[in-house]
Amino acid sequence: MSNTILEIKNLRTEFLMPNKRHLVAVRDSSLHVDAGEIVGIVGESGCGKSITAYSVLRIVPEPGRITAGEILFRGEDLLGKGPEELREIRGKEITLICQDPLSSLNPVYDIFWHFNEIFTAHGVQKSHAEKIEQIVGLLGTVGIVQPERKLHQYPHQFSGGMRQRVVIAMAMLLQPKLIIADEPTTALDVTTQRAIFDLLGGLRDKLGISMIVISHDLYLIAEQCDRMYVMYGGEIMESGRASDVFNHPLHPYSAGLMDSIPSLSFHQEHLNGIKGEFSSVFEENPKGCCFAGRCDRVGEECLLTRPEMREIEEGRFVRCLKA
Amino acid sequence: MIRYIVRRLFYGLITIWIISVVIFSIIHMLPGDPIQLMFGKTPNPERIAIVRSFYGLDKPVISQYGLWLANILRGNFGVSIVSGQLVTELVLPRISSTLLLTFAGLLFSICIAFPSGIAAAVHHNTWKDLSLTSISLILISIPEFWIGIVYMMVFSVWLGILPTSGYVSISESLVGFARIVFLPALTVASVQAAQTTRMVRTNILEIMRLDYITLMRSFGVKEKRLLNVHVFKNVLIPVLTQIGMQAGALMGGVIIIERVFTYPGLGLLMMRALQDRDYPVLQACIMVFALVYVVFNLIVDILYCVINPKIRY
Amino acid sequence: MSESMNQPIHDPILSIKNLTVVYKDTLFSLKKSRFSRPAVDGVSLDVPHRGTIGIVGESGCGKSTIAKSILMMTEPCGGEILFNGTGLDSWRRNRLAYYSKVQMIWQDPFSSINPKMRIQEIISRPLHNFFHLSSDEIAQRLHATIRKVGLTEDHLVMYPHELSGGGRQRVTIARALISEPILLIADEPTSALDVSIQAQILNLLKELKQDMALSMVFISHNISVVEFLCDSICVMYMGRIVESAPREVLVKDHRHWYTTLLFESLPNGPRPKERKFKVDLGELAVCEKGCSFAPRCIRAEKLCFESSPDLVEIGPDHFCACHFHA
Amino acid sequence: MKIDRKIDRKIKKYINNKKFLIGSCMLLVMVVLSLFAPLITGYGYDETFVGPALEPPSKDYWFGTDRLGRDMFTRVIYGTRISLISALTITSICFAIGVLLGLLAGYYGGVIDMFVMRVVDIFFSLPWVLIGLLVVVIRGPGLLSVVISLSLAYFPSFTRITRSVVLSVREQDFVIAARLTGESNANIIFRYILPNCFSALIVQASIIMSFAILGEAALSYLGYGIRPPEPSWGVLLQQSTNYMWDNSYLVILPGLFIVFTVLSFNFMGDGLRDLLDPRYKRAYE
Repeated sequence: MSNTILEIKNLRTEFLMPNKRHLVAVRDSSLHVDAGEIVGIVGESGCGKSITAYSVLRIVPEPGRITAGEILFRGEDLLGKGPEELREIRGKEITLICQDPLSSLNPVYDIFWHFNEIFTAHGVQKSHAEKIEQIVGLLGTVGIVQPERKLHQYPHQFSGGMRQRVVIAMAMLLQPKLIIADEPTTALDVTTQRAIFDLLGGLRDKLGISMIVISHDLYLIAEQCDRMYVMYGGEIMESGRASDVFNHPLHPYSAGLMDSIPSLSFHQEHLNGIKGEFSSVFEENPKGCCFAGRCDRVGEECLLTRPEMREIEEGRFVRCLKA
Repeated sequence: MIRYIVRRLFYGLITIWIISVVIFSIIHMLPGDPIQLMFGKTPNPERIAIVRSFYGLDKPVISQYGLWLANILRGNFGVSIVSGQLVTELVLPRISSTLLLTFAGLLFSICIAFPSGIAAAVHHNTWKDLSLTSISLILISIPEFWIGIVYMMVFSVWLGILPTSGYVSISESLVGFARIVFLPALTVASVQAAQTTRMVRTNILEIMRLDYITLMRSFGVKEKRLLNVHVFKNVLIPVLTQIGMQAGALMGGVIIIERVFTYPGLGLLMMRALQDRDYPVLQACIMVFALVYVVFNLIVDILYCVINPKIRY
Repeated sequence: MSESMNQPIHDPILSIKNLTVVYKDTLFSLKKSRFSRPAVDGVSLDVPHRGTIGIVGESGCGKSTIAKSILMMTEPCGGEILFNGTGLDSWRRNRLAYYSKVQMIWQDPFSSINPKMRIQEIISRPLHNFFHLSSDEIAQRLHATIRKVGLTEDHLVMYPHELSGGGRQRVTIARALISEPILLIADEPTSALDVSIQAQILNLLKELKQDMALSMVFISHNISVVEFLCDSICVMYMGRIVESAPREVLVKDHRHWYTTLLFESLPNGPRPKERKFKVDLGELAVCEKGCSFAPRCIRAEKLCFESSPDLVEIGPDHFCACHFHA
Repeated sequence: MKIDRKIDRKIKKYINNKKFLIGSCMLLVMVVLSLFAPLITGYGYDETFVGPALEPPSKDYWFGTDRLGRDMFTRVIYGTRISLISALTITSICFAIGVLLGLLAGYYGGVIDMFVMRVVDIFFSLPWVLIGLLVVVIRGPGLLSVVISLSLAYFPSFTRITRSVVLSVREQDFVIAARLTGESNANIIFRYILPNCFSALIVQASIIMSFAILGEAALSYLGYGIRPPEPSWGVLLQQSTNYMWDNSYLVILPGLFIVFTVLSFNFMGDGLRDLLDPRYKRAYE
């Protein structure tokens, strides 16, 4: 496809622990993002969704390492790039929005400084007045009232929602092609979450920026995204158009996830969730499906063969032997 | 910010006040009457009584304390029992020499500690880090007085390039003073630098892991700039606090080092006063040390305010 | 003491009347006091015997303060709380008896149990403190309780760090239930858990509520969770109840604009929905005199900024504090 | 079985930490030396003229002999006893006082906290040499003076650490939960709060051990601490300084011995910090 912005092929990210054990955080995962598309990754904690995002920007925290796969950004492999080339892509072409807005701004510098750092990092030559004008405009767009007065305030003077807006404005500054939002609203209230997503959706419509949105909230991803990926235990379990996955989940994990959330449209007496808990031990080469222990459709073959990603219909993939 | 500094100032004053009470009561609890000591073995009761009232020692304790405190506040620390000189005259020149030594040591240590702490953090888990941390670990395990002696042996005895003792005041000859102060300051700096290096290193590593650094890295800020600008100012906050807290230990080190090098500072004066039971001098020295500590911490607090916007606003 | 313990169960089991809580600045606090706004401002609610009341609201709306007041961890400035017909002031003299009847579950299963104690000790401590039981009886009740919450004997000798979040939350539930309380306060018990674990815990709470004849106050920011578990729901905003109604009524026919906003804000899957609200918070302004929601309300008129609406009954058991609830 | 394996894993964790392993081995050497001092050397520590005076190190006199012909090695390893015992005493006293005050200040807060912290600040602000000096002024030099003055100088660090841990632990839900399960204040302090302070305190204790050794040596060196003929390290160095021009070994070898001992505690402290301090653990989670 010519309009594919980002394509991840068979990514594998491992953590080399001090006791020589390897924890595989992301295994054999492929995903792609088209121009102007919002792609969602949904999964529970420890499923590797954030590490996937960090892998794209190659900022996986120590001692993590990308050990296999390709990350193609507009056809170029990011894994083959040197640190300087990579640095120029970060912040200019691909940007990140972190999970916790309270800790994502440097407490000892003011708001203007944060924006200015991005200008400096990418060698943008502009006069001070021009910079201020652009930043004020941007802050206005993300819904900050009286931005020119806020410019020289410090992060601790802002509420969580406001800080997240500042981060979004920073992510927008150099008009990137792709924004990765890692649980952008988890730490925020419901109404603030709605406001932030209205903002993000609006930006996509206006500027055509592609986005990867990561969340544990299936409803949110289904509502906000065009396509979605469901991750479990470091693997992508299912992918397809958001409405398809939501309305007709193929993988027992996606189905169970769906049943775990109480619905408001009718009152339930019991939630048909998923039994058991995810054990965070990542084996290097697991035998069988990593969901087998919690699956109610599990068969003997599930414990013996590791399922591969299969295309069920066009653009609809599932990693399950039984689907 | 002003609230904060006023509060710290208030705490500092309380500290000084309580120290004054402690010193006063200790000196009054002491066995051995200093006045009697003055007169040796043949006491003359009448003269003792005269001297006693001259020093105000015949009044009730509270009013003695009031008198004493009022005198101190006026800068009058009394007269040395041994030499009969004004205590202020004895103490004042010593203050400057001790302060010069302390700040020379501190400056040395900061100049060594920050680069090496940063280097250790940057090359985290490599041989550079390992050797820097090992050196600093060894240095903090060395007694200050012993490292002073070793320096003296190396530089003065074996190499013979620096004097072992003696004193040249800074106004007489800058070079002469520098030659005198170099070894003591180096000794102060060695231990201090080792501690600060470790502090800088751990704090950098800690802050490097925080979200806001990751975020700025994801925006393409250069690693060097992340370290020198983004991390650095945040590192200063805890490091300054800890340097401030160690001021007491630092001055303790200075006192010993003055003894090792027979450097004519407050510490040496204080020890001599202790030997001679020259209490007015002793009191004055201790008060000056307490004052220096409080002022030192006040400076740290002000710097802290300048760096940390959370307090400034 | 034995009198109050052996009293027949009073209905409503818990009754909060006009509760007001204001947090005072501590004497030497550095911060200047910005808000003198009460954390809880004249809240009244009743928890019927075996009933479950849900309290919904965003952070800082005072819902946790209500939990703290019920558990005597803050001193209310005004109003009173009656448990089983007796005011908390008299219960204060007999805390142990009170806590054996009223227990709590916390939000964060990682910080709400002592990491240095074995699970069996964590769960059985209340028995040691509340009752004089023989060690056999304690062991018996311990085993009965852990079975109820879905833990096994193997868990008993473990330390908390060997358990996952869901397992820990089961431990806190066991600790709360071992003294067989009649009222359980749950302060966001599932918001720190993964969705699949949340479902398990919610099912568990629902079963336990039935089996043990529990009354419950369930506090959450998540309406769908509250809807699943509770019989009636109170919506709080800035320290006040703005709407309260039985579950079905609140879901189908909410009248307060803040409740509407909460429902509108919920992500609802891929079904596109016509939205009444465009949420834009701007800065959260505080309205001094009038309705505290007025600065964010699309229906706000002059009246809303001038006088604060009272909570009035607009249907059977349906209360709403809005000038324009119709 | 299961528990055995758990303990096994715990021991292995400690052995795997190189700093802790090195530190404890070094300390073990020192402890063995001081315990079996009479077996290791044939000389008494105060036996004069076992050899010629001021003899450089040799096969018979490993560290040489001093002015009175006493074997320096014997004196140094007997000095280890004094040093370790006094350091241990000082650390225990500091631990007891410091932790108790820290618990009180942190748990009860308010006026108690204000008062305790002022006192602690004052002891913290006085240089430890000064405290030593004041104690010597009152009760003359000696081992007890060293113990008193260094205890006064170092207990504040325990108080500060305990207090700060208590303040953070106190706000955690499990302490509030404990109150709801009917625990008394004493139970909350000793069963809930104290066990959670321990890891920080153990690290601090090993650091204070090293400080106490250094402090004892320094005070004895200044003549405020242990007096000759007791072979404290400070005393040895004090006596040796006069000979540093011609007999540098008298200064260097005992000094290295001190460094070795202190280093063992610092290594252990660092290792323990890596093992116990939650801030370090987080790096791998």
